[in-house]
Amino acid sequence: MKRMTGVLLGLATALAGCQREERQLRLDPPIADALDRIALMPNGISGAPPDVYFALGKPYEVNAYNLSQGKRLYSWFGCKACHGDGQGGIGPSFLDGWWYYGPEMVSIFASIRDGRPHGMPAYRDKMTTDQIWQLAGYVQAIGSYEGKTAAPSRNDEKQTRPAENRAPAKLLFDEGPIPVHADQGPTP
Amino acid sequence: MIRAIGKTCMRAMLAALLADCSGWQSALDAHGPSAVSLKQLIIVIVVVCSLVWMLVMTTMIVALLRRREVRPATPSPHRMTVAVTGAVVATVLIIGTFTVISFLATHALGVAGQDDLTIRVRGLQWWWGFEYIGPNPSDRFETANEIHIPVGRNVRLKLEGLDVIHSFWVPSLAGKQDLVPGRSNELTIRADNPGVYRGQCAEFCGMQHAHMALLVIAQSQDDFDRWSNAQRQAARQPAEEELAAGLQTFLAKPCAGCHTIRGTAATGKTGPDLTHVGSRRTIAAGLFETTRGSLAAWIADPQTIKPGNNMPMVPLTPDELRTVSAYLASLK
Amino acid sequence: MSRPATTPGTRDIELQRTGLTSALAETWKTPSGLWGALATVDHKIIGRRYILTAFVFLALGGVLAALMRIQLALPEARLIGPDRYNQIFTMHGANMMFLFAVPVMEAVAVYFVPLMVGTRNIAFPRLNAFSYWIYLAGGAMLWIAFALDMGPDVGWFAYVPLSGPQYGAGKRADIWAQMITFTEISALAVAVELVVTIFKQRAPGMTLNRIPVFVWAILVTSFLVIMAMPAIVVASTSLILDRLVGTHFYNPAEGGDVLLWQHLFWFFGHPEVYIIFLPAAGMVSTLIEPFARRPAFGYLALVMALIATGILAFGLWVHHMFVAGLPRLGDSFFTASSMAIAMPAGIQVFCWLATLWDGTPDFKTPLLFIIGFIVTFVIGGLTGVMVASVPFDTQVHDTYFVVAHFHYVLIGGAVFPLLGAIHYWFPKLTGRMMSERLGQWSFWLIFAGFNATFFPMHILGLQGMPRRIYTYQPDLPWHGLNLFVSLSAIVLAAGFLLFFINAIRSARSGEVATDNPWNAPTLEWATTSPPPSYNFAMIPVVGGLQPLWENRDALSVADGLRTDRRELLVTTLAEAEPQAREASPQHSIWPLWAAIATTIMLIWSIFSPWAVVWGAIPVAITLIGWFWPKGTPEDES
Amino acid sequence: MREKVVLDLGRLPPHGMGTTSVTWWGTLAFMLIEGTGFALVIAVYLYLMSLAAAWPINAPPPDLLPGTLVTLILLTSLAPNILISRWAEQQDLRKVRIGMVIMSILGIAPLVVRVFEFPALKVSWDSNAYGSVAWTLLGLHTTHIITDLVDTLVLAALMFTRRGNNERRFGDVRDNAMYWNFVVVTWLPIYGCIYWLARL
Repeated sequence: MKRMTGVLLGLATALAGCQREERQLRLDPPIADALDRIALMPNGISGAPPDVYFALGKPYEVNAYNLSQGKRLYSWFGCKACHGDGQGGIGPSFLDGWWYYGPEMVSIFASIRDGRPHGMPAYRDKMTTDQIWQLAGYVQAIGSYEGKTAAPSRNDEKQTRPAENRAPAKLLFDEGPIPVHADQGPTP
Repeated sequence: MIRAIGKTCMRAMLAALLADCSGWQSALDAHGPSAVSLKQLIIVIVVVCSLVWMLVMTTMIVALLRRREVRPATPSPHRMTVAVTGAVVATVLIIGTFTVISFLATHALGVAGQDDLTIRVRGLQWWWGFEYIGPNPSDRFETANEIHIPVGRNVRLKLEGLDVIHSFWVPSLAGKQDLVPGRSNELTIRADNPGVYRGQCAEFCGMQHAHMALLVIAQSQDDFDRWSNAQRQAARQPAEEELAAGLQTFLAKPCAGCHTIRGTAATGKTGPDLTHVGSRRTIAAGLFETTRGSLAAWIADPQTIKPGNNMPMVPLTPDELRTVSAYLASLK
Repeated sequence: MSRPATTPGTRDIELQRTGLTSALAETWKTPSGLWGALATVDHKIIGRRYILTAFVFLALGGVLAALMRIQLALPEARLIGPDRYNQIFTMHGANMMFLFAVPVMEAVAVYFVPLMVGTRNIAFPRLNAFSYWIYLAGGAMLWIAFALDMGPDVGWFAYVPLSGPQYGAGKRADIWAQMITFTEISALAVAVELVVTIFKQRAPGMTLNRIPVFVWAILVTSFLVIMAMPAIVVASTSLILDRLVGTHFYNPAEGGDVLLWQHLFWFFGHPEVYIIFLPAAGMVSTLIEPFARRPAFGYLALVMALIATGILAFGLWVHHMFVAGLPRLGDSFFTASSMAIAMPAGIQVFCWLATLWDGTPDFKTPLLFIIGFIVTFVIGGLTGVMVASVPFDTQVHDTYFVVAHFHYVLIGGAVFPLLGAIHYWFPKLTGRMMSERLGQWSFWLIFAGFNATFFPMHILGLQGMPRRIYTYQPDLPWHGLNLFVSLSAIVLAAGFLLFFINAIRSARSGEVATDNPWNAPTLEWATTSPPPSYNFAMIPVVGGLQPLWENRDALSVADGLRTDRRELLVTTLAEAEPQAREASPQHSIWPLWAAIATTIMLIWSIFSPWAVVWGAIPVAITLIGWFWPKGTPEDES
Repeated sequence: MREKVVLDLGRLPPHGMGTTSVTWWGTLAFMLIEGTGFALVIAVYLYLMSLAAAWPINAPPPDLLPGTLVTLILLTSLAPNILISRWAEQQDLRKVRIGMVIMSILGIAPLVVRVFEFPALKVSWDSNAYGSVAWTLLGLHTTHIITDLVDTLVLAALMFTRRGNNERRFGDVRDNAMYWNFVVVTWLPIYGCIYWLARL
C-alpha cells in the first residue's frame, strides 16, 4: 500500500516540471521510505534500486540541484578526510576508474548507508535517505567519464582537480601513459 | 464586494498610518547613536526634498493654468540664461549641502574603542552564527540567530561571509554592512536603551533570504554578564527520563551530524549550536517563538515550514519527536 | 567627382510626381509574403516589430509583477514558493531591463530617427534586421527556460557567489548570462546603426544645432550603449567561464574577487539607467513642442544636459556598493558625483517648465503623460539624491525604499514619456489615431495606480522591509501597506490593460490620420502617415530647428537621386552638407540565417565550451553569404 | 504639403570613399566597442593584480619569445597594410591583389606563433585568477586576429573575381586595412600587460 502511494506520488513528481532543474525540496515520507528499500546482491556489489527510483526519473543522477546538494554534503560530512576531493587518501579514490563495489548508484548508496569493511563507516544514522542518495549521485559524478551537464561546477576553494562537470576522471585517465589501474577501461 | 475592497483599503491605510514609525525593525525607531544620527539625517533630507518638490509642482501648475496673453513664441535669450543659471545655482546649493552633511554623518559612524565587546558574525544560508570573543580563550562561546549586548557599550562585529554575500542589518541600531566572502568587514553597534531589536539579512542570498532574521537583545551589564556566563556553560545533563530519552534520540538520529550541544557527543558543525537553544527567543532564524510545540513542528517538517533550507526532514516516531523537542526546549 | 549621368529616365527630376512615387515604391518595396517578412530591411517594418515585441515583453513582465504582488499581499502567503518566487523577481527585473526598457527605446529610435533626420533608411539595414532576430531569440530563450523551471533565480544583478559555480546549481545562471549576450549584441548593433545614421545621413542643412532633441538623446544614448555594454559582456562571459571551464575570476581562494563582479556589473548597470532615461527625456523635449505650441525652451541647455548626463553616468557606479565595505572616502566621492548628476536633470525639468510657461498647453493625452512624468520623475530624482548619500543609503539600501525609488525613475521617468510618445507617434506608426477618450482614461488609471502602488513602498523601506523576500512574517508591521500596495496594483494593471486595448482597437479601426495631425514641427510629419517604404519622395532640405513651422506653405527639398536603385544621401558630420549619393542595401534573408547560426552557437555554448569553436563555422559561412556582392544596382559605383 | 526644390544632388558621386562612406564610420564604431572591451579586460587584469600578494600568482612569468615574435610580425605587417590601403585608394587592382595575398599570409603567421604562446604563459586558465585573466586577454585578441583574417581571406578571394574591380571593394579593402591596424595597436598594451607587468 505504502509503496503504491509512493510510486503514484513518484509518477506525479516525475511528470511535473523539467527533470534537470526542478528542485524537489521535500521528499514525502512514503517515497523516502520506498527509496530506502534497495535490493542488493548478496556480495554487496550492485543490485536494483526500488521501482520508485525509476518512477521519479533517476532524480539523483540527472537533477542538478540534487547533485549540488550532494556536493555540499560531501564536505559537510567529512568525506574529504578520507577521500580528498576524489583523489582518495586513507580511503579509495573515485577518479581512477576502479570501483571496489561497482559504479552503480545502489552500490554507492549501500556503501554510504551501511558502510564497508576496512574503515568506511555507516551513515545510516547520520544522514537521511534523501541525503544519502544525493551524496551517492555526487560521488558517482566525481568518477564519471563523461561530464554530465547537470554535474556541479567548481567550488570557491583552492583547486585540486577540474570540477565534476569537466569529467576529471576522464582527464586523469587520459593523462596516461599507464592509467592508475591499467586493467580498467574508461567504461568500468 | 466593492465595499469590502474599500473597507480593506481603509483598514490598510489606517494600519499604514499607525505603523508609520513603530515596529521593532524600523530605521525610524532608532535606539542607538548611529541609528539616531541617521534618522536625523533622513528627516532633514526628506523635508528639504519635499519642499523642492512642492516648489516644482507649484511652478508647473501655475505654468499650466495661468491666463496668458497673446505673445510671439520666441524665447528671449536673456530670460533663458537667468532661468538656467537660477536652476543650476539652486541645485548646486542643495546637493552641495547634502554632500557635506552626509560626509560628516559618515565620519560620525562606527567609531570603535579598544575595550569593546567583540563578536564574530558568520552569515550562512540561512542563519546567523555568532561567536563571542573575549580577552582570554575561556571567554569565547558560540550561539546563533540571537545576540545579547550590554546597553551603552560599543560592540564590534567582525563580519565574515562564508558562503554567499549576506548583509547584517539591525535598523534600530545602525545601518547595514555586507558580509562578503574573501573579505572582512566590521560594524560597530551600540544600544542606548534596553530592548529587543530585530534585524534581517538585507542582501539577496538565495532560497530563504526572506527567513534570515536575528534578534539583538540589549540589557544591563549585570543581566548581560549573567547571560554570557550561562551561555559559556555546557548543557546540563538531563535528569528526567523523558529529557534523557530526547538526548538519546538526538544522538542516535542525524541531528547530531550537524548540530553541536556542548557537553554531549553531538558535535556537528554545519548547523546552529544548540547548547542553549531553549534560552533563545526564536528558532529557525527568527521564524517562530521558541516553544516545545514550535520545536516539534520545526523538527517534524522543516521543508514545509522553511522550504529549501538545509535541515533535512528526519523520520521520527511520535515518541521520539515528543522527547527530542522536550529535551531541546529544556536547554536553557 | 562628377560622373556621367546614369541611364536616362532613372533620376527623380526626370519623372512626374506620380511616376516618381511609383518608381521609388518599386525600388524600395519589401517583397510580399513570408519571404518578404523574413528578408525585409525596411527600418519601419523592423522598428514596428521591435516596438511590438518589446511591449509583449512588458505585458509578460507585468504579469510577473502581478504574481509577486499577490504573493506579498498577505504575510506568509503560500501561493508561490521561494524557488519560483526567486525566478519570478529575477525574470521581472531582467525582462524589464534587457527585453523591454532598452530595446523599446532603441526600437522607437530605429523607426523614427531616419524619419526625423530625413533619410530613406537606417544605416546598415541588414545589421538592423539581424539585431532584431537576435533580440527575439534571446527573449524567447529566457522565457522558454522560465517555462521549463530553468529560469534564472539569482536576481537581475546576478551577484556572485550566489550566481557562481558553487551556489548557482544547474544552468539557471548561465541562461541569464547568455540572455545578456543576446541582448547586448542586438543593442550594440542598433547603437552603431543609429550613431552612423545620425552622423552621416542627416538631411542637407540639418547642422548639429538643428538636430531634434530626441535625436540628440538617441545619439548620446547610443554612445552610452557602446561604452557601457562591453562591461556587462565581459562580466557575463567571465561568469560563464567560471561556471563552465573553471576559471577563477570570482573565486577569492584562487586570487579572484567577489566585488570585481559588482564593479563590472554596475559600471554597466548605472549607465544602463540613463540608456533608458535619456531617450525618454528626449521624447519629452520633442513632444512638448506641439502640445505647448511653442519651440522647446533652451535647446542648447537641453542638449548640453543630455551630454553632461551621459558623461557623469560613468562616474557613479560605486553608489550601488556603499554597504559592501569599500573605503569610506571613495564612497564620499561617489556621493558627490551621484548628486552632481541631479544638476543636468534639474536643468531639463526647468526648461520643460519654462516651455509650458511660455506656451499655450493643449491638454491631449501625450501632454498628460508629460505632466505625469514631471510629477513622478521629480520624486524619483529626489529619492535618487537621498540614496546617493552614503549614510542615508546604509539604512535604505536593498529595502523597498530603493524599489520605490527606481520604479519612480523607470516608470515615471521612462515609461510615462514612452506611453505619451506612443500616443503621439501612433499615426506615423499605423496611419490611425489612438482614441483620445480611452487615452485620458488609461492615463488617469496608470497615474493614480502607479503612485498608490509605489509611494507606500518608501515607507515600507524605512520600516525595514528588505527587497527580494518572497514573504514576511505576520508580526512585522508591514502587512497593512503591502495589502494596500497589492490592491493599488490592480488599478495600475487596469490602466495598462486599457492602454493595450486602446492601441489594438485604434490600430484596427481608429480614425484615419492626416500627415501632420498634431501640427508638429519635425520632419517625420513631412511625409504621409504611415510613411511610404522610401520615407520621402524627395529628401527634405532643413533650414532650422522646426522645419515644418519655419515655412508652413512649402517644404524645401533636394532632387537628383536615382530611382532605379536604393539611393540615399550622405552628408558631412557637422554641417550636413551633401557629400555623396550612397546606395542602401536591398532586402536579404542572410541576416536571418546569421541570427539562427549565432543563436545555436550561443545556446550550445551554455553546455560546452567547444560550441564556440564548432558553432563559429556556420556563423562565419552565413556572414560571408551576407556580405558577398550579388551584383544588384546597389553594388554599382 | 507642397515641395519646393532648392538643391540638386545629381552631380554627387554615387558612392563615397573613406570618411564619406558609412561603412568607414561603422568600422570605427565597432573598433570603439571592441577597444572598450579590451580596456575593461586590462582593467580586470590590473584590478586582480592590485589585490594579489604576489603577481603572477604562483607561476613564473611567461616566456617572452613567442609573444615578442607575434609582436614583431604584427608590427612588420603594418607596412604592407598601410601600402595596401594606399593602393586601394588609387584603385590599383593588380597591386591590391598582391597586397591581399601578402596580408593573408601576414594574418596566418601570428596565429601559428600564437599556438605556442598559450603554453608559454606557463599557467593554466583554471589554476588561478592570474591564469584566467591572462588566457582571457590572449584569447580575446586571438579571436580578433581570426575574424580579421577571415575577412581578409574573403576579400582577397573577392578581389580575384570579376566583382573585384569595384570602388566599393577598394573601400572594403581600406576599411579592412584600418581594422587590421586596430588589431595590431590594441595588441601592444595587451603584450605589455601579459609579458612585462608580470615581470615587475
